[in-house]
Amino acid sequence: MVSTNEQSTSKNSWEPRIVAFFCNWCTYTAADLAGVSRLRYSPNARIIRVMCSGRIDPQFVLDAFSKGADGVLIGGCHPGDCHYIEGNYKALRRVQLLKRMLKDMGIEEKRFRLEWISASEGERVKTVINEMTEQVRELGPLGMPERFADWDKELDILEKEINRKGETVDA
Amino acid sequence: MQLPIPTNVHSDESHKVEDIKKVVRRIKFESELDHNFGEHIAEKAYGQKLLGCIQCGTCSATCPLSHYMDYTPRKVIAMTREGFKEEVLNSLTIWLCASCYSCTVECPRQIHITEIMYALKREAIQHGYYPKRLTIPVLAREFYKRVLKDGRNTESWVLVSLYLHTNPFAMIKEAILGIKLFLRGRLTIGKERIKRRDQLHAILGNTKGGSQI
Amino acid sequence: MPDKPKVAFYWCASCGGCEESVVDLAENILAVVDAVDIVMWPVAMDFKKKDVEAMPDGSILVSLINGAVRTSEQEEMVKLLRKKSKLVIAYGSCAHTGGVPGLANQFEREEVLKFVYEDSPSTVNPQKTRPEIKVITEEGTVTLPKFFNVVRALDQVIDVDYYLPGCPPTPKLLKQALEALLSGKMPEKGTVLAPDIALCDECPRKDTKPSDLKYTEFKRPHAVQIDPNLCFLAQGIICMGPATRAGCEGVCISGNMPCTGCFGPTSRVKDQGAKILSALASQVEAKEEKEIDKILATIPDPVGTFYRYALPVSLLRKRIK
Amino acid sequence: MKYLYYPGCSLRSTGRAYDESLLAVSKKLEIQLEEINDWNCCGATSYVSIDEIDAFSLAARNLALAELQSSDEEVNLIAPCSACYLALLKTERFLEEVPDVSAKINSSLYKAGLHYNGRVNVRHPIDVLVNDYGLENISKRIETPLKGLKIACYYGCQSLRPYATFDDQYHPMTMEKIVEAIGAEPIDWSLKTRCCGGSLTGTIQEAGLRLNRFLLKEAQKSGAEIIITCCPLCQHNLECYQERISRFYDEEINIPVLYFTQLMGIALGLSEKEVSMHRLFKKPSLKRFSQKGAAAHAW
Amino acid sequence: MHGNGHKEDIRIGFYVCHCGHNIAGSLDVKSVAEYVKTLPGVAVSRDYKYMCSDPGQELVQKDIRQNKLNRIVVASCSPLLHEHTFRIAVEKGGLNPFYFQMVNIRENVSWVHTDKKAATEKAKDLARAAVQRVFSHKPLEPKHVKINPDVLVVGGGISGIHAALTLANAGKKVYLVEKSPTIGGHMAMFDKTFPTLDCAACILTPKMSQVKNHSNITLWSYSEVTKVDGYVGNYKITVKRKPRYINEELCVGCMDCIEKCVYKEGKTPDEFNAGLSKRKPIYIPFPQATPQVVLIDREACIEFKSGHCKKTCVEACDRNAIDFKQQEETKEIEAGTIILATGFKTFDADKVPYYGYGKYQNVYTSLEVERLVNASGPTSGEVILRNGKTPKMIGIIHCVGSRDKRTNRWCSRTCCMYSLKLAHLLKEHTDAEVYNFYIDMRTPGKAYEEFYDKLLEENVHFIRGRVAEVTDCAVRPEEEGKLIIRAEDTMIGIVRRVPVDMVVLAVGMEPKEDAQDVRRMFNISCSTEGFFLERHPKLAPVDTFTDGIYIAGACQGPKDIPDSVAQAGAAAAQALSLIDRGEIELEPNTAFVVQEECSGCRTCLTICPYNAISRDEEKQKAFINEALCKGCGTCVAACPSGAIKQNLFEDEMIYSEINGLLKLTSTECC
Repeated sequence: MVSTNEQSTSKNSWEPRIVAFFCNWCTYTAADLAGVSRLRYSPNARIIRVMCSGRIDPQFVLDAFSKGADGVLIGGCHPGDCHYIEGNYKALRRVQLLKRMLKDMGIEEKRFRLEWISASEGERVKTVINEMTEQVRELGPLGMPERFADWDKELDILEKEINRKGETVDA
Repeated sequence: MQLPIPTNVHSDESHKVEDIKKVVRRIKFESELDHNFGEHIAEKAYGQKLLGCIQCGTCSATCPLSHYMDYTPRKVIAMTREGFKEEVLNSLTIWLCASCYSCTVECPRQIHITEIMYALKREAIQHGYYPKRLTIPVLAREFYKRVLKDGRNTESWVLVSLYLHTNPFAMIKEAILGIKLFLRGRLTIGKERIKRRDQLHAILGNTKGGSQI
Repeated sequence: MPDKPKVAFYWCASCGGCEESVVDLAENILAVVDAVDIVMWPVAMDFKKKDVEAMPDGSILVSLINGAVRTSEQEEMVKLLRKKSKLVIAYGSCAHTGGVPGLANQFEREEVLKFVYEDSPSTVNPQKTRPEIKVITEEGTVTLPKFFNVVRALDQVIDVDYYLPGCPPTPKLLKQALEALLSGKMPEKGTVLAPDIALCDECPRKDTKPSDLKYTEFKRPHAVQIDPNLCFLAQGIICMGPATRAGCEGVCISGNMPCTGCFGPTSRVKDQGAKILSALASQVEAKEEKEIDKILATIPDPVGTFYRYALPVSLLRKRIK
Repeated sequence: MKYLYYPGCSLRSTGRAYDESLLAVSKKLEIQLEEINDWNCCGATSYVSIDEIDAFSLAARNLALAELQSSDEEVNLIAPCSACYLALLKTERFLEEVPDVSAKINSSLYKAGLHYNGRVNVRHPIDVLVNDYGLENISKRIETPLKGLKIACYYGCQSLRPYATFDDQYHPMTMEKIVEAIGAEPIDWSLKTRCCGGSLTGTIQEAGLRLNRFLLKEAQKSGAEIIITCCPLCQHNLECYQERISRFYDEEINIPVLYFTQLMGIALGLSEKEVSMHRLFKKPSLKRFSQKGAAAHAW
Repeated sequence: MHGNGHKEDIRIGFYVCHCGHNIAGSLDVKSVAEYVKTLPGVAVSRDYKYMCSDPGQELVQKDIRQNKLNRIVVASCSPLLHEHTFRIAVEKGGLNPFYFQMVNIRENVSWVHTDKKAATEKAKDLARAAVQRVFSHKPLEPKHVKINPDVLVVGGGISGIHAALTLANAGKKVYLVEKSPTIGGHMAMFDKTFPTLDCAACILTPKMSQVKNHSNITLWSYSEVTKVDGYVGNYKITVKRKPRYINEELCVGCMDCIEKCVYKEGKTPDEFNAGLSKRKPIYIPFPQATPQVVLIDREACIEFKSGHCKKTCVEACDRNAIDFKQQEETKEIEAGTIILATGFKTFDADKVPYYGYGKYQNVYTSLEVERLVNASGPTSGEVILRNGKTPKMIGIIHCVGSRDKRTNRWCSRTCCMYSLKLAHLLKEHTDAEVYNFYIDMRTPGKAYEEFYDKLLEENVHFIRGRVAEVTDCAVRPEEEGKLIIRAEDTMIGIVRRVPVDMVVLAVGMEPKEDAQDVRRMFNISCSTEGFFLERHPKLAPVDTFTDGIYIAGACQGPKDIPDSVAQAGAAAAQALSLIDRGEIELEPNTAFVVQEECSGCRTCLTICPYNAISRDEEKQKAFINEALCKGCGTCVAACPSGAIKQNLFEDEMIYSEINGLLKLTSTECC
């Protein structure tokens, strides 16, 4: 369950890691447009393409956080514009409830964001990613994997104590 | 109708007439330009849009004072962008801007031209370019000093020092108007002052702008 | 009784209901008692830790452990039993997914202790006395186990072979498990010993759920007159059935109460709460953010509702500070 | 209705009539104006020409003082002078939108033991009268309808540009609506937001006078009997140089220039003295209305 | 680092593309390739100059055979661009094409980041995610659907007409639906066309009558599409046919009824004449209108307003074509492909009050002037102003509602040329002095610059400067009674005031009012300006993101007639190529229910937007009809027990992507 990062992240070299789920038809296309337009934005978001924002399972969001994401961004078509009629509304409903739940679990609101970005809004991709990177940077690392490891330290104390006792006896 | 010759315009105009008669070599070498000037001003005036000027001339055409300017506002933008720092900061244009904001709201590229003019004025003061006897900057300066001292502007005092510094003779002409205003209670002799001038002095002069005048 | 396989029962952070369920095997318990040699059962028999310690490693066929792990003593005991047992079965919701005690993962240890010893309405403790971990008296030193900050399911502390879900597991499932065990026909390691399909499959009200259900409001069971024959969700009452493993045979439903999710999710689901959230929210009848929020606001406690039994094994495990 | 009031320097000298008439009208309409204690100059246009942060800080001190003086969640601050209105409004904007400027202003304020939270809402009196008080309510209180009086409304620059919040930048109509509400007749003319030259009348007079001449001529041509304005500098320029313009250009220019509040006051039944008509160079001829006004007054 | 022992023997080939300097210039492709080589399951990892080139594709195929690769990952551009290319390459190499995953390190990385180190890191993360993802890829068969050969063309302007004729001539059945009572669009209103100055009607009307008479074209004018269902190859379209109150079959367009209408004079502004003249309640838009059928304007007709008209029109019609009881009709048609040619609207000059349109009567829009100079127009081609005079000085203001961030920021592309044309025509008609006020003169077309030359030689004035204001405030005696145009002559650097008798506003082109509704209905996108968005600005200019729907003409962006016609031809060709192929391959990204895992909770039934999920009442489980499923995956995300899976987007694949992105190797997950 506990995972370690391949590259240890020291505090000062820390960079926010944002997992972005973009729908194929609007936001992913907008990200392509941002590319074609050579807009420059911060390299902290990693995009996962899904066909529709309606495909995004709240489990994906939680999984990303638990695996070390500092922020999760969902991008879908504007209301009324969904390529699949209403997938984005389903995403919106889930997100609204998930936001509440994340708040209850102590995760800052700004770490999780839903944005409607249409295929033509390359500029918006840039703005949103830049904005979110900065907001998350301000919040600092969420570091769930590190927290898990930290929490589990209380478990091994006993074992260590027993082992230590054994050692002294042996000695 | 023949217009009266402006009495108190800084008389650069006469030079110009001569300039035209003289054979003057006009050329600009790249090395004479300040290539950072455009971006520098764009940043100052919160107007990255300055760089997006398409030279359409709407600003000049809408400006109530462009007829008096040595360079039209459009030219000032072009020259700023291209680094004609000397010419821009020496120009009359920036001081003639009356801050009416017409150009700003009419500009199809939404360039904050008025703010750019302000930025250029400040730049001119900072670099010592401003024409020391031109009435407009002197008025600004006297106003600045008055407020720095008292916290409020007493119009009579500002005007008196303006004329003293520029054209004392004009004061005589204006005196009649002054008396009329005075009789109607519209000019005061006493100075308006605020109480907490200490606060004022804490607030002002934290940046170096004012120290240049 | 050297031939009989050895069996141990142990309880950790639990309510005792699981122990009760073993007794609920009724007459079948005699057969069990006959067939096995119980070497540890704190609730019913007087065996000591040292008795277990004295046994060779792996000499116990199976340990059935219920309850979540919350203290260092529990940790110590389950680790001991793990060492001595061939198989460990996490018995009941608390051992399986953390259970109701796992809801304490919404709070820090200090918050829990403060509430229990100082703030709870039934507490009178003006001196704010707290139990000491170590008390030295004339008779000797008395110690209390360490109270962990995090509540854990059993497999977050030791390796677990099988899971018997439920709060508590039904006698039927226990009987099936024991029979399989004794006959040596156990499935692949890590299996949850209940059907891998959601509860709706065996729900007596299955046919009463409409195919075009949309939610305009969620109601709480105590606040409404519940129709005893209609799907709970169709009545706007949150039922965890669609996101909960079957096997209980719908006992709560038969008692006219909605499923609260004690059997945990199916094997395909990582996070039970997230899944029911997704299913319910998808069907909310609103498109405007404000309208959606208004409907969702009728779920007063999403974490407590969706993770009633599974917070410690959820993807986030615990509320962060 | 209660508002904080920032008169500004001009209203204490050349624009005294504006100050006095606005206060009189407000009193009549039961709008309470509470002057900010120890307010200072807004910085106007001159300050920004010299030092931007100083200019903003000057204006920000007034905003901070306003906040100190009111516990309302939203502090409505009336600034009648166009230059003050813009300077305060612009400061508010920059504080909100330009983080590095905002940081500098805040640190200046801090040095003076002040702090600004962003609670102030800078308002123009026209905005307050039309949008808060309401034209209907104004009409109801009219005692001397100025029927048939033809008025050119002149807005000048800075009350609307560049941050017009209460009216259209190109074709403002709020002052016209007030004129209608007091029974008079606004004339349509296209120069109501054209610049009067501001302080150019004092610095480069030829330019300043020409601009004013254009405005005055056009207003006269459109049939206006009176020009009303909402800015002390505009009023000063349009009124005080008429004689000089007539002389320079050898043409007849003669039209009273009032503050809109003075005209409102008359319609509301205030006396000429109460709205400071005596401070004008050229009093409008309102005799034809006075009978009715007097009667109403006596009543 | 090893793990996956439980999986089949996975051998991944990884390729990172330089894309010339496009990728290699901004990130270290070599280090990406080297890094990926160390990942579990990766058998081959290479970098190559252009992966999409033939040698690049052959490299993959050779590796598949020689190195026994069974998964391929290519890191290059956007999958929206080349996923298909590489899938074919993989298939040619002998692998199922869906054992492939693409990593977008161009649009998502090299083109948007400047920090080379960070870009390289990001590329590695994305590559790792894909490498881990392909472990769970499965072989799939693409879905095939048949293409209905019938085509729907929406919009009967020059683009729609041309597309419809091209298709009909190729033997396809075409439905042409036009909103207004006649086809012809804006072009029918124009007098001459630039740069050749041939008469618009002369070249357009023959095409209009061809449409009417073509046996393969069904023309429905005065009709609107109200609903679109189905998918590529099988669209079902609902068309509303508005009542004309005239039986279209019976009317021969003799116009006797118009003559006999109780209104002796028209009272309603004539749309076709841009409001410069009035028409009667019963009317035909213009003499060559197609279909040549009159119609009654319900809003203006006395019979409809009061019910007490003498109905002289009915008496006049000897074919009994007038039918006051005609009702709106709803028609359903089926078509495999759709071409949208819905056109544009001109900028509303009221939005720029400083030019005085509506305030000064002699300020005209260019469209009005088109009618004014047209021999069939309201003044029979004589340029007479609203004040009854002939102008002696005319100012044409360019870029009205174009190149202005406050209105429309784009260049409308046609205004410079049509302004030149109007300048020529106005000068020809009136011999007036004509002033063009322009910002930049844009004449980039065949024989366009030559036309500009001609105008210069005709001594038309060109003042480079955007007009600030049109006013009637005179400051000089000669300005009295004129409209004064104020602009800076930027070439000279001086502000000028030009008094004129007539102002022409060269209004720009903008999206039609209902463009947003139309695009929603057809499920396509709009660009920021509101014009329909093409699939690729260069390589797929008439395709949209919805298969089988094409766009032509000014609905895609401002365009002149030659460009519109060219695009209409291209759209027709795209449709034809699909029709003649007969079928189309669809992404097999459909969802399916694992029967033994489904509890029959019905959550998915309520969610599917396509009604693709039904309940098998016998088994009491959900079942997805693959033919109806469009692959959005909403049901997958909602299934509370994880019993629904989506091909190509299985939970496991996404989880492994998340792991990969967050620098976790597959062994570390779960």
